[in-house]
Amino acid sequence: MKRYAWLIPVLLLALIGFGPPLAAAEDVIKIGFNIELTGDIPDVGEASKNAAEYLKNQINNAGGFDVGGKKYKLQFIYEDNEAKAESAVSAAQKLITQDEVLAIVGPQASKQAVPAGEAANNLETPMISPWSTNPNTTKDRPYVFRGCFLDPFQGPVVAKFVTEEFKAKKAAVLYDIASDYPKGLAEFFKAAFEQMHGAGSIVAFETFTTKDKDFSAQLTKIVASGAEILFVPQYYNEVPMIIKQAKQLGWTKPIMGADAWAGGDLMGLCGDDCKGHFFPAHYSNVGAKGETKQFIDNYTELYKKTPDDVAALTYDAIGVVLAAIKQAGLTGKVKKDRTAIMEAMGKLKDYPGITGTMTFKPDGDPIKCAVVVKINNEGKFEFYKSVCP
Amino acid sequence: MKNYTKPILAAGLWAMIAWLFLSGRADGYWLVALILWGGGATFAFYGGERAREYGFWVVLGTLSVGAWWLFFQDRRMDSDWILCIHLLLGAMGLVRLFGRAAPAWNAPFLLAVLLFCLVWLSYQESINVYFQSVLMFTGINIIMATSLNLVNGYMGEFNCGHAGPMAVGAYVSSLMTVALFGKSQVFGDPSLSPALALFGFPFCLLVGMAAAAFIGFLISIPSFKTRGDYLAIITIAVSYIIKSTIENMNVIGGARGFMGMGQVTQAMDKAPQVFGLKTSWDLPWMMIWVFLGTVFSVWLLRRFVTSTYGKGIIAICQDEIAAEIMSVNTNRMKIAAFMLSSGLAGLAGGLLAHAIGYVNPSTFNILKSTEALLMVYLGGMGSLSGSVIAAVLFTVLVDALRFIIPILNSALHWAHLIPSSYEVSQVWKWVLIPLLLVVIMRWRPEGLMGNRELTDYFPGLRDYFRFK
Amino acid sequence: MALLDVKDVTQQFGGLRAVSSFSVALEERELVGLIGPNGAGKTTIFNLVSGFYQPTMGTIRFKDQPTAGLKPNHVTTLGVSRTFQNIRLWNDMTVLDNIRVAHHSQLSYGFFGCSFRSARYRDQEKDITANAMKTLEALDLDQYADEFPKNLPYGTRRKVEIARALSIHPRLLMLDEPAAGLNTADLTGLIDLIGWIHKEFPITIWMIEHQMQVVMSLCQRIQVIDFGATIAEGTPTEIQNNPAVIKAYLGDDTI
Amino acid sequence: MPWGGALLASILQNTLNALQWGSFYSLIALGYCLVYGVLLLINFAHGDVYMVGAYIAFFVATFLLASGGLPGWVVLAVTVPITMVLTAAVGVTLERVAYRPLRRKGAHRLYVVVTALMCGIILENGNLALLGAASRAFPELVTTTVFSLGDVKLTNLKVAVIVVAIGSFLILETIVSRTKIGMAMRALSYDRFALPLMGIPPDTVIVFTFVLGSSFAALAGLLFAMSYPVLDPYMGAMVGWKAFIAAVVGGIGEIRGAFAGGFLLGFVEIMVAAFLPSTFRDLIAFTILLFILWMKPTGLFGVARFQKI
Repeated sequence: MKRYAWLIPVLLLALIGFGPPLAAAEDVIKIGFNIELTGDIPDVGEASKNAAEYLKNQINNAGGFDVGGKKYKLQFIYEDNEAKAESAVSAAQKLITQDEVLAIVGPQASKQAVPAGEAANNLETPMISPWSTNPNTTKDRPYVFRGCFLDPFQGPVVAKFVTEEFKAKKAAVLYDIASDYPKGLAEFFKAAFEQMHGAGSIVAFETFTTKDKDFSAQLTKIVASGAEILFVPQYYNEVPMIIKQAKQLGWTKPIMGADAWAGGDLMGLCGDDCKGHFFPAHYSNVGAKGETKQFIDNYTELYKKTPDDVAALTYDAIGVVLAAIKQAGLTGKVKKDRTAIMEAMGKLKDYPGITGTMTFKPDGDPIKCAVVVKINNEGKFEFYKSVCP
Repeated sequence: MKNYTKPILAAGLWAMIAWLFLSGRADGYWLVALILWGGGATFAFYGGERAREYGFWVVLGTLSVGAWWLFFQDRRMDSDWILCIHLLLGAMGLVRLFGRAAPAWNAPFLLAVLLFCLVWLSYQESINVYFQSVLMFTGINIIMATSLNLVNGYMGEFNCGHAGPMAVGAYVSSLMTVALFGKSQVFGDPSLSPALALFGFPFCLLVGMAAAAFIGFLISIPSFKTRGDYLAIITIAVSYIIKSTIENMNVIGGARGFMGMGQVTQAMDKAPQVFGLKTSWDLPWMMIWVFLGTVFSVWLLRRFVTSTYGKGIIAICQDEIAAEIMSVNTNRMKIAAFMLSSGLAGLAGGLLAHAIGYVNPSTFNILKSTEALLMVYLGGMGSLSGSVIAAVLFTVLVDALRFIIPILNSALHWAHLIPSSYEVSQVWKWVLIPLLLVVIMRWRPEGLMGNRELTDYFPGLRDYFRFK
Repeated sequence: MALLDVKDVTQQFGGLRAVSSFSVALEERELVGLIGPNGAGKTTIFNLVSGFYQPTMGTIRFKDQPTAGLKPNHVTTLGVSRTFQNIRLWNDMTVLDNIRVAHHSQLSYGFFGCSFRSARYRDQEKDITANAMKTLEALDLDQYADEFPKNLPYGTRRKVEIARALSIHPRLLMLDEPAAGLNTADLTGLIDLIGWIHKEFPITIWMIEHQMQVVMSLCQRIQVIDFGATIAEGTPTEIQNNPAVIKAYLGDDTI
Repeated sequence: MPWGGALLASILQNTLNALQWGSFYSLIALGYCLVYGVLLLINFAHGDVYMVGAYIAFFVATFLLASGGLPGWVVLAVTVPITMVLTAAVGVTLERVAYRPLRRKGAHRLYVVVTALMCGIILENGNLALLGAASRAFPELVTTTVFSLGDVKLTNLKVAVIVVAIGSFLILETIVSRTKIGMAMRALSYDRFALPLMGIPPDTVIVFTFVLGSSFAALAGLLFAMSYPVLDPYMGAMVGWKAFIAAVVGGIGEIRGAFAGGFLLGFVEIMVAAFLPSTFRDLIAFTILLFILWMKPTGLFGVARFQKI
């Protein structure tokens, strides 16, 4: 009988080939999510999913999304990219060719967003990354957009802010060399700061590697360097350790963060140590008004935590996609619709998002303001200053 | 078992034919063909010795000829899948009938038909881009696992830094293709016409392989003195050093990664224009290269380990002192094994970089090496077919769980086995896969295949491919 | 000119002097025994000759060529072959493969030869296989060609190891305790086998052995060592009556 | 550039940093080394056992803080033994469920190693799947006090970590070299088959080894959580690999080797980051380790086992 054992896989293969084609429901808008549910930064994936679920339930409970007088139900498909570049590509390809989504939201981190953008652009599907600040994500890719400001914008914002606010002339930077986002931001900050104060004004430019926990050697160097300000463009889960260790090694001067500080539960991890420091953010969740406040309140009630930047940006990114769909209309032909959505998205003017109004530049980046927030004594991110390009 | 397999297989076959007919997927001609096929199969199942030997294959062979004829006549195809399955079965039948005349050509012939089927199906978009990428990752994982098996299985060392040479191969070949055929910030305009990309690509892969093989050479030098766990550390350290070096090279993107290979793979489509043949063919070239690379790797490794020369490393594994005293030049064999293994890892890396269109040093972290280790030991140390099977199983499983976990989640919710507030997420994938391996290890502590090959378990397969 | 000429060889392992100024000269086609109590340094001498250790002092010449600095596989190529005290076959390779791999240093095709299956590759593989089968047939082992050594009885494994050593046509065959672990019936077979090999092949045999029956009935000349140094040398009968040998084996009862 | 007194202060400060950082490597490396010494098994799950230890400590400590209103130091004193016992149970479970069946079936050593690797991944992702993605902050049980000696800063925690690491080493060294069960452990590593013939049940010895290794991993996890108070499921992976490297560089299977190797790795990493461009830290650190292994192929304290021919 073993002679015919090969027949079993052949038959299975045949069955796959003859399998029923996926029934395409008529009145559904499919949007794919290529997000980091596992891997290094699972919080980020979770926040994106929460925001998306919130928005989906809101619209679907109200009867659906209205395009050209017809109500469509939203269907969101969440794919995990394991925070890996190659998984992000195959997740994007699966969403586009297998699930036939109209547009993709995510990936969030640049390491995944850059390669996934390539795949989406090649397959002519609009993709919007809510949180990726690396210029390469959208560069030369008409189909790829982003929902936030860029590192080349954020770096100078920080440099300008520390100069004006703390009168700092010497700065130190501590960043993760093995990660795309901190490295890029550290370099943009360095360039901007040195332009203002001359070469050598960055007195310590120290690095570590992803998943490191001990920064004492670098911090010892920074403390001894005489810097007036420490810039830490790191993710929320590394910041508390850096700040604690800096304090233990005798650092008393201000610490400046980056937008990734707000990517997770920073205050829950950091406690009192983080209070009084500043960082640029996409929005501030204290003192918000109108739709922003409504979103924050509902989200907090639903998931028992305040929405971070990722959640707010994802919410906006989906909003942008939906606005573009509304403008472009739907023909039912996926390929044609995708191109129409892409074109509509590029033409979007002053979209009123909860993180500010957005207009896309031709390369798919939005013109957006940054907010510098201060962590106040209650551990809330308080609006401090708004910086617009 | 023996009594039930035949009826089940036959029933399955007929059910499929009936379903094809009822669902209107098979028109008149194909219905006749399918009934002949099913009849032949049933005949072969229940016929006597002679029928089993020939009848089945004669029917399939005729069918296959018919399929080919139709294909070239008027392309009357209801489904590309039917065509391809017939082609494959027909090819197997032909090999079975006439293959003994020139056994060396059986495997190449079957592989050529398989490649044709894959290309045809992708060209017709019967398999979509996602499925194609899964196929490519499967091929790349096969190269990765089989090449690691040479050192970890056949030579019995514990190399846990296989991602290191992969990274080198990936970067070197990507830098070359982009410099030669693509526009980039680093190199500016292409130095050769992008139309030549198709022909230049294998050359670039070879250079990447050579660079990775050089890393293998460096690792092999300490292996003269150092063995076992100490050597394991050396391999880990080398892969860390490689990763860290790339991260520090800002010119090629550092931690930000390097890209631009996408335009090169797209440029390959324009290749026929070089001969003045303007075609509109959009062949999945990357898939073809991955397929060829996979076949090349397994072929090369198989030839190596079946020759007396290559068996020297098996001797080193089983008794190094005896090998040394009984005439094996152990140092030279270690160099050969490490260079071959790393070189093929470099090939896998180069293909991966071009299949994704992007490389990043953290893709080649310790987790990548762990995946390679998983595949080798799941398949069995010293079994090439074991590594191939394990690589296919692993890759397919990783992507199949994308579909299975949501189903599992709704099933569990439906049965109220888990609270409604908890969702079974994709995280469980990385619990289930290692768990499966642990369970398989309990069941077969020597891996799926042990150190034997597929043909040892199924001698009938020797009709289709031989390894020697 | 002696085939193997070992002169004043000393081997030092840290503070331990395993072999001290040991000398021997083996002529062509001799059958010589090397005996001594446990730990006397016999196997160390074999390891020195086969190139596994480099002597601290002294010279070893084989076919009038110094072997200092040569790796073991090189020494094997010169024509020195050996067996081991505790059988060292490659257990997961068939008997035939075991013998084929022993031809490793004679291969002239390299990596590319084996990947492209060059003409030289095919010729050599054919020659090697033919030669291996011939050796197996000569030793009446051909029915085990496709077996794994781990599945064979102990006596047969010994024989396979001797076949492996013999297959590469050595000039000097060193047998390290070939009779260890054999039962009486196997022992007679072994004595016949070694005698037959010595008669049939143009070969010098040098043998370490504890079984006096084997040594006395086979060897033309016996050398006795203790603590790494030669204490007696001569024909079997001379050795049997040598008081120094008796002292080394049975202890000094005068103390 | 720091010169003179500043340089001295910087060296002293970094030495202290390195001692603290090396302590963690040492504590984890000791666990690798114990299991390796007895079973010749690289227990790759060890780094994750240590992560589990940190999480258990977190849950025990928060529970005690929430329920009793006890002062911090009492909570700490109660948490330490509970964590050690619970983590030891995890370690022993791994041994019983995953490794022992393989050993009984006579699997190749490397299959057990790969099984251990898989168990580590299961622990990491199982934690992520069950407890969710959010990182956790370890409660501050003892107020951190910063002592200043000139420019050199020292905290009570730092001192405690270093003292505990050295103490653990001394305890383990005594257990292995002076006690009866330690003798059995060493005997087992030499001959697994002779031990039962001497009337010692090998499984008891193995379980004891895992208890010992896992409970010290728990101690390391607890101290780590106190020093670097952000817990995430992957925290053990990287530290685990590096501690394994440290154990091997020290000479795997040798308690002294693991201890010295851990501190060595800590020193190399910190000093490279402190006095050379920190960008090249991994590069230089691993090159130094490679060089050490090149000079001494069996590690600092390892002895090549003589193979009789």
